[in-house]
Amino acid sequence: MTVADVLLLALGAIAVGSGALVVTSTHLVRSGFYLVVSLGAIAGLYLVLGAELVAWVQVLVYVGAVVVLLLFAVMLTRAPIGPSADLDRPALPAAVIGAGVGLGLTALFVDAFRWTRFPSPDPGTAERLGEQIFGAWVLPFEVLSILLLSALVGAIVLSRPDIGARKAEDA
Amino acid sequence: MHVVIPYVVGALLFALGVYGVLRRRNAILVLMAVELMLNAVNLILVTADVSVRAVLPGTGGVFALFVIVLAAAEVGVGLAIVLQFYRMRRIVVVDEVRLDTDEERVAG
Amino acid sequence: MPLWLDLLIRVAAVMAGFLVLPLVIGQAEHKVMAHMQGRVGPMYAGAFHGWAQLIADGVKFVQKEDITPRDADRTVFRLAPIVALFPYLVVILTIPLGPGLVAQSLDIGLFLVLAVLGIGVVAVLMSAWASANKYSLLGGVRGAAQLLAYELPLVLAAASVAMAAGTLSLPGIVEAWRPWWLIWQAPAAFIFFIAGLAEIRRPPFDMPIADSELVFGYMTEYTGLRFAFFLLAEYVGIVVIAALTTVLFLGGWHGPFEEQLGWLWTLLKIFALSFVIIWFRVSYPRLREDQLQRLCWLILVPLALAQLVLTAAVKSLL
Amino acid sequence: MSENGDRIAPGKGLLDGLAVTFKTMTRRSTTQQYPDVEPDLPPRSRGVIALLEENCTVCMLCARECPDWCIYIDSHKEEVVVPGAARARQRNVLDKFDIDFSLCMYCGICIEVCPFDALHWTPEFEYAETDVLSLLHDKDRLGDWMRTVPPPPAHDVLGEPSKEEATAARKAAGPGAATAAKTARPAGVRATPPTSDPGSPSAPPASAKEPER
Repeated sequence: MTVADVLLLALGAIAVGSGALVVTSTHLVRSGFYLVVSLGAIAGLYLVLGAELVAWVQVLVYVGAVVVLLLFAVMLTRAPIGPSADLDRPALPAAVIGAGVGLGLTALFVDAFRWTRFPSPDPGTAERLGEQIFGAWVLPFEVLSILLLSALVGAIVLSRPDIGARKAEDA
Repeated sequence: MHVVIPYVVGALLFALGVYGVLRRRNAILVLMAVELMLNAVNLILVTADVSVRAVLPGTGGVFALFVIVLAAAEVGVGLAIVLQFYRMRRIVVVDEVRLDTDEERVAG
Repeated sequence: MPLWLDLLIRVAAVMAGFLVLPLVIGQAEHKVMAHMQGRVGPMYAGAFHGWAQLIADGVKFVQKEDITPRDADRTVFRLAPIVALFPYLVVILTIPLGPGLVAQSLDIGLFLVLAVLGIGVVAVLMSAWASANKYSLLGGVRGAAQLLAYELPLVLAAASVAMAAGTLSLPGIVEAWRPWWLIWQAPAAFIFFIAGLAEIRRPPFDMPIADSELVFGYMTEYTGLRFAFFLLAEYVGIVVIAALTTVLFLGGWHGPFEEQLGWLWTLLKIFALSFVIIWFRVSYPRLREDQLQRLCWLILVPLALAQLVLTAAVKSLL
Repeated sequence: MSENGDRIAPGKGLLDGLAVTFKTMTRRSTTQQYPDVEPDLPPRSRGVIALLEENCTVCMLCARECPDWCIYIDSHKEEVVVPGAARARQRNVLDKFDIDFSLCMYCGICIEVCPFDALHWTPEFEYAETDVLSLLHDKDRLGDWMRTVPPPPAHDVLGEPSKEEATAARKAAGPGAATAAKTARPAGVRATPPTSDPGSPSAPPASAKEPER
């Protein structure tokens, strides 16, 4: 057990624990806050794994934007303080499928990697990652930017009632 | 470092995401569970960078970045749909979404 | 020097800066604002022109009753001020004062700074929702919308200067800085400063805490020390935004005798920018919510994109 | 700013705003450091009401006119034997004269209506109490305020002379000169200070402008 291992274990425990709270909490908004903790812990895992840039992008995009959008949506729809009764379906089928997936994947990974050690990667990968993205992966990158643009337009069209209404009148 | 730890963490997070998607009735909570699954995949991609010898080093990180961008787009459009739906029906419960088109015409 | 001593000194220095600079800025705000309004401001605490006013305020805040509303979500409510304060502490770690004078030099420091500043939104939403108060919720939703929107021009403007310097490290950007960048990067500096003002919710961008209509926005229900934490976060925010603008756009420690007096130049520039922030507060009325979003999406974001194009063009010409 | 008609350069309003606040900052502030420095009160400041007891005839006008009914007066009649007179005269003696300053709204009507100048404004204002009942000032306390009443301010040099003064001047000048004196005086006053003006013999000294403290 090295320092990195202890960090991985601790952060992993936080990530999984708060992730479990995300999907089981009966407090609507609180599960959003647990998601923040979980994603933050995953960012910490990225740091330990030497993917510094990915970690900060994770914080910037997920914690700073995605979760805030989710919380925003929760608060715009309904956000009672305290538990809500009607959040869940019966637990059993979901639990069975979830446990199956979890056990299966875990068994797969444990079987594949056992308790082997790998050398820690050297940190500071912003340059390397940049060369990768704009070298080998430049086409997917451009495709992604088009996807982002279309998602932007789509979100605006969906959320602007005036645009939708005009379409409905035309049809 | 023992890479099996982040791998197992990723597997467990993915399982939790699956459980959440199947269990939750609130559309926004379903989206949160989907985020958990995406993050599990990201974690596994980044861990693969350390453990799997690839032709291009750092490919897992690049893929993780791509997935993060995809997730941002997905959440943007998904929440737009959910909010639009809430504006029309005042509910965000996925079980109660009526799929018959007659009602759609009345409400829309 | 052993590692732990080095670490201890760095942490102590950052904590000192974290606690002293906001007090200085806060006192300056009291006095500058007073004189700009034809008053004299605090005069009694500490005998000489009320220099100890903020210390007295601190003592007062500690003595106040710590109230949590009955319907509030207690844990979230109590955590929110700490979450609000935490990102700024991390940011201060990475700000270089002089050549080699930085608590933690990082290869991608700029990225860390921008990412961590984004966490502040979560604190706003936490305090807003957990207060069980409709004014708080309104203020929080406004605040979240504002912070999300202004994050975009902030990041774009920072990207412009990072592109110009060819590095993401904050000391690296200062080293690459040349005086003519003041003109080349002027629009980016302007955008960054304005968006930064909006990020720390300072007037004229204080719509989320608009006290004449929302009581005090998401801080309405807070009392005593927790409220003081929010106030401290606001003043640390001024320091952080002024310091980041200094480091990114005004050349940080560059100035005469920069080898010896670099830290002084940085501090001077930070204080000058803080003065401008206070000056704006006194001079301008609050922007309405729609004007606020319009300014961001119709002026700042296109300007920032144009600046990116300009930066790329000049960079490729050189 | 520039919505209607003439367009100003964009951003000029923003710069003007900054200039205004900056200019104000460089100027000295006019703040009065009140508890340390006594405030410079204007003449006829309405602080508290003083009672000159010997002028009071218990006519009750003040108590009746008071909109808040905050003046309480009690009195009894007394026989005064005047030597040489056929019968003893009756006189009102003041027993109680209270003003409740927790009710008073400082309208000054009581002072205006008093026919014998028994009530006066004084600029003294530091009589706050921790108990609201202590704001009821009795006649001794009201009488005590008399020492803080400033001498009346000098007449406005440009104002019309009072009726009494005008009559006195007319009498002094003799019949026939009445109209001349009335029209000529304001012009003469502008040239000379009021004390040397023969038309106003009762003008107070110049120092009376400053309220005494």
